[in-house]
Amino acid sequence: MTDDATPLERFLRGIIPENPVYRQLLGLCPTLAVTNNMKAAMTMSGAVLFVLLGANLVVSLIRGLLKPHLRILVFTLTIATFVTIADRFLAAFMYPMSKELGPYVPLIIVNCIIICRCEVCASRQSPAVAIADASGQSLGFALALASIATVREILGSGTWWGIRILPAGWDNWVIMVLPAGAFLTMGLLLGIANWLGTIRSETKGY
Amino acid sequence: MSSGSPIRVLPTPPRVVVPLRQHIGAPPEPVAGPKTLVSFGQKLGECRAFVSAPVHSPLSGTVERHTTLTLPTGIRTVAVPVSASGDNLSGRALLDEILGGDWDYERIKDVDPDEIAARVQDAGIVGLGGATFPTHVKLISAREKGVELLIVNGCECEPYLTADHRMMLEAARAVLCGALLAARACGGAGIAVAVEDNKLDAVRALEREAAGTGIRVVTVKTKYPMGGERELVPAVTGRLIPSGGLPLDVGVVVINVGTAAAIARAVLRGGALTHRVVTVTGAVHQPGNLLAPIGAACRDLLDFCGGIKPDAARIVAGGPMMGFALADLDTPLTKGTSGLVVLRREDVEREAETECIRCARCVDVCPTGLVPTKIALAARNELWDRAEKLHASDCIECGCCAYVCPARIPLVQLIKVAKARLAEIRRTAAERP
Amino acid sequence: MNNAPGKENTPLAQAPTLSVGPSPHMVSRDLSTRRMMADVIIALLPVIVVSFYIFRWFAIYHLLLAVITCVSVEALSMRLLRRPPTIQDGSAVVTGLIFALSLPGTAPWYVNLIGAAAGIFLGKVVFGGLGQNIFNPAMVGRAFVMIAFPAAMGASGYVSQSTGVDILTSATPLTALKQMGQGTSLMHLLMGDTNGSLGETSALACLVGGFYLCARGTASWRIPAGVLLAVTIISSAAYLIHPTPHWTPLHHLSAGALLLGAFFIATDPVTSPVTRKGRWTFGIGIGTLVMLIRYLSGYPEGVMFSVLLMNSAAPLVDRLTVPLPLGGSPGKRKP
Amino acid sequence: MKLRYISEAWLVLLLATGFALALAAVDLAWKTRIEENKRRETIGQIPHLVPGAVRGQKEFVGKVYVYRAFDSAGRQVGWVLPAVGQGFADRIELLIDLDSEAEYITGLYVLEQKETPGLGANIIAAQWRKQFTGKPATLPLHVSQAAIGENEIQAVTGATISSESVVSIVNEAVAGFRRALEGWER
Amino acid sequence: MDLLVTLLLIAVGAALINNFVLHYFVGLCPFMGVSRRLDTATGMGFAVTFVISVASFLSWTLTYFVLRPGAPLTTWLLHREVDLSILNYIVYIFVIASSVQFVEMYVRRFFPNLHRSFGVYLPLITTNCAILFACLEIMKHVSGVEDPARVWGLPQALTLAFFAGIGFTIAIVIMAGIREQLDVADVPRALQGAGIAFVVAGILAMAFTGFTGVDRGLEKILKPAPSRHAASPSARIHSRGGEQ
Repeated sequence: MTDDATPLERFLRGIIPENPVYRQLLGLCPTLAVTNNMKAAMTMSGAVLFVLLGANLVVSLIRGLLKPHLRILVFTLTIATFVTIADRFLAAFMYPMSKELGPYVPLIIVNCIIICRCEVCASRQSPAVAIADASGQSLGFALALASIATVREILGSGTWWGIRILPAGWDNWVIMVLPAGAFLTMGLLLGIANWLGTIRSETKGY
Repeated sequence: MSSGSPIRVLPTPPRVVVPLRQHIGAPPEPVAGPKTLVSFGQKLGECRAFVSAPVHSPLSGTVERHTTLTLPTGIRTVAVPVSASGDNLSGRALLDEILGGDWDYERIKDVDPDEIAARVQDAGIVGLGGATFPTHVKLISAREKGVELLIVNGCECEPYLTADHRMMLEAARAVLCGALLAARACGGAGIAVAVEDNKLDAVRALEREAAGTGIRVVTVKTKYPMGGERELVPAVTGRLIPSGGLPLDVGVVVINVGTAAAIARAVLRGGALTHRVVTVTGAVHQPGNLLAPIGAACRDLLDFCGGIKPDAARIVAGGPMMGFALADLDTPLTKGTSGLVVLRREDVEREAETECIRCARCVDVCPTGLVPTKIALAARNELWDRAEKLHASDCIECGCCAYVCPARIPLVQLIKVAKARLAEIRRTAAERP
Repeated sequence: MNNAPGKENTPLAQAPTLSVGPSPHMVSRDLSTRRMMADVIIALLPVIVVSFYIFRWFAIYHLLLAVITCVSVEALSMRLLRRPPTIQDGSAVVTGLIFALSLPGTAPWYVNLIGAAAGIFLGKVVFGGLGQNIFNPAMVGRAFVMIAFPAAMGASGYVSQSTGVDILTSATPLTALKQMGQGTSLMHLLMGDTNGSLGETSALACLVGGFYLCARGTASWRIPAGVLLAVTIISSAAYLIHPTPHWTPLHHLSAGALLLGAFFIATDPVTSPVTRKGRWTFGIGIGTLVMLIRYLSGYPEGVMFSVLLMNSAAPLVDRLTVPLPLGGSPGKRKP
Repeated sequence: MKLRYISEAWLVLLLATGFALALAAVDLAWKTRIEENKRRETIGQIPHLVPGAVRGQKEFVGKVYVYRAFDSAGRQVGWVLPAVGQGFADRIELLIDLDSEAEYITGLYVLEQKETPGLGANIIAAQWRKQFTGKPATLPLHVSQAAIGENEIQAVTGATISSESVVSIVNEAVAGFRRALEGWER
Repeated sequence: MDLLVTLLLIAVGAALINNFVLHYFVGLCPFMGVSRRLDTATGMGFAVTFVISVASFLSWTLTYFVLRPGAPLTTWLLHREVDLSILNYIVYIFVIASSVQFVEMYVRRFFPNLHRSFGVYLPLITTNCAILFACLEIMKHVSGVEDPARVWGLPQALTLAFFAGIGFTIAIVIMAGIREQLDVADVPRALQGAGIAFVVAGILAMAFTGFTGVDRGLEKILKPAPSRHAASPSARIHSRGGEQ
């Protein structure tokens, strides 16, 4: 967690080593709620990318002027504004998707990833670093969502990104598109991630 | 197995090793140095503290160099070896001296109550049921607090043991005499002798002797651990002993039949506690109940009973549920040893421990109403506050839970660990102002 | 133990096979985990026999497939986790049997396979194996496939006894009641000549096995007693308010998976509370939830959900019903 | 003191102003589009649902909220009745189309549902919804296995409850609307 | 009576059927983070219930009177119908932040014991999405609903919020009980902590599926059966005349 990391390092760090979902367990509501198909998951990732970029950039730009006790207030204001813009954009241009995502787009306001990045990184770093950080974290978030959505969409609907990939005889696992399937998939993928992590650290260690 | 065999006297062994610390409380100091001659009933250890008891020589002989040894209970103590020499009572004479002969109820009226406790202390009497708590302390605090009832505990503390049973059959009068004396020392409490309903012959014997004394003989259900105070007092009186409390808290004092007989002997004949009745049973050739000197090697007792059978695998001092396994056959008999149980290989062989499947058999059998499996799990994971919430400290360590456990989990050991740890935590908390 | 110096220290060798161990030095021999599992299997025999009789090859095929799947998934997972094998305790077999008996005969093979695997893996292995699981593995498996394959889990047919080969398509008694208001005669419910999951149709078989289990002490009688008590009270109250002659409280007691659940599923010791009061609470809770689901929810039957819900509450129930030690109020401890 | 507050708050105020402007701009730019999206979903469905209709118009009949469907000549060709009710899993929102006399159901559209995918969710299938077309609005409909009667609807396979939910929502809404219509016109 | 039934249905729906945590995945952070011990979980549950009720009251008031298209207060002030709903999210998040502040102050002042038991969780709640989600659910039923008969009043909003809080409490308390038991279980290492908690939540979600349709069943029992289609054919023809 050194603060003198280059933008590139920041970017890369967000993808795997500090993956917001698997490593930091942040932003769980959308991770579970919108991952029953890839399209929704990727739209959500896009929205998060937009909000995180915007918030990180604004916070980073004004970081020198920020009084500590007003910090959270400013963060919240900024995030809420960007979320509103994202929400309206979806409603205007991707109406069915906006309906599908429903309240989970406004819930980005309280998504811990964004507050956390503003607090940990953007309020201390230059805009370039902040943007790299935001992109890295968003990409990590997107990858996490994609992994869960892939499992859930394939098993639950027999498709991936709407394209049928399992044979027609496949009986969809309805549970996978329901909340229970989301929790179970998340739990097991988290287990696999931890397991891979330990294997990696073991091989590194010796 | 041994309830039908009358009490036999162990012939005076050539040598005894008398541990000084055989009871709960402060250890006595040795008073007979090496090479001194001691006579039967002479003090080997004297105590300064109140909660303590002196130790006496069970035979006449020469004191050898003191040693230290660790008793099966884990207590480490100085022991005084005595080699027998000179005249020692044996056989019938010894039995008569200790249990037999005439016990005159009339003489009790003349005894000063304060005198009783003093004699009891001087005779080194401790709870012979196995708890080994100095009896005089019990009597004195009972008198201070005032008790209504003295219960003579005629329930064997463990399965297989028959020493108390034989005692009640063969020395009923001595037992009742001791009970009357103890009740007098407590300030005139009523007396009930509690006997399990599988010992009706003992009930008859006691009732015969009790005629005209006002002593009640109460039969209770035969169910381990009825010999424990916490079970016995409610069974006899219907009063529950509060958690962490003593029978005294409900106006009751409990003494063992052996203790009662020892009191009678100490007060009426001036004899010290030097012998006790021990059940030797299990895989020995002639199981029986022996009157044996305290300090005699277990080997002597086993040899007297015809030696152990070839399939013997473990010898337990005490009973099979709570007793301690002997690592050494020369371990001396102590005041608290009520039996030697020789277990066969198939008795002690254990299957491997498996996971708890929460079948709750331990909960069903726990006489104290605890949840042993959860305490054990808490102890295993060192979650002491959880063990505390589960009332681990109330466990009486009867072993019922481990006996029934289908997963063969050493529940008692784990709970003992929790108890010890909780006591420690409480102590440190008390020390910190 | 004896570390006294000198000649007191007799070597152990003199006493040929002296072994030292902690107390108690004896254990009750008539019980072990394996024996308990064997008891469950014995108790299930009447149910299994009836299911063979009524569902013929469907029953044989499902029972075999589920047991094989459960055992192999457990064996495989334990190897993957590098833990000692646990097949020999027999619990996977019991899970497989109960899971299969809770399936409708017409369920496709993959439903059985996935459910059995999910039950053992999600219901048991991830918690660390036997004794550690919170939820009844068989019910986890069944709930998984019930939600995943709702269409396949509707019991849609069974083999008629009279003809032996034809598949009779008919609704289960509870579905018929819920959707069409039709009753089923008590005799059918008792003997099991109705449609339903493999093991649930015959109330009589469940009772016989259940009584054996309770008499052996392998299952705590308090749990089924609590379930049946709650169901009786609630269904009687409802019956008094709104009498339905074709569906009496007795029907409620003997239809569906209630008896199978009360005696074989709810009594799974691992996932039920250990305290006496807790077991009553657990049983009554299951009975109440079953009636709630039967009367109100979209599902015709609710034993599986009720068992899972009460499983989840079992740790709480246990915690809230810690018995006071004999004669004790916890606050009154002597210093 | 007050001055200090202002000096500390100027940034917040500035930001707030900036954000407010941005939001105002967003609102101005996309509002009509969003409204159009929403409209298209309900009222915009009318031409597809009611044969011959080209536009719809919001209307209150008594207290019942309904759309009137008009054809290109401006004549009313039907009613579109929004209805909502409890399904198996969650709320089901429907649009029920009636002929202009509110005598027959001319169509059914599922606006929103969260029924079990692959089972109850099949209520959105056109195949199933088509059954409602031509059913009388004067009689309560029933779900049956075979759908023989004039007022019977065959259940979606394996999803009797969802089917029943739809039917009961339809029944209740239609009955309510017809009552309201009667009172309204007198 | 009808209102009471509606409220009952909302309550059952929010607490059991569409449990916030197990069905909507909101409030997951505290559900995962503060469910290790039973007493803290209970404290968190009650704190959330409290705040969610206060925040919903405020947000309903603001939405109903100020923000929604055609809101009475705004119309009265500006003399025309204005749609301020673009400000919804910003308003809600500030409402939540200030209700947390307000609740904290109030509880500290008047119920010091209560404050000791769950005061520490209050600041954490600001970012609890369950609260915002409740506001958004209420918004869905207030703002932009075309049929005035279906616009939620305060009772509906408060019932939803309070019982959503109760549902959250139920879920987190059950979870805490389970996790206390899992403390002594031999969970595979990779799954320890959050992994197993998710699996448990998944099975809980499966179990809660059993409540599906309970609201419908209740409705059937409590609401009188839909009255039969009253209008007779003659009345219909009659009514048709005036229509064209």
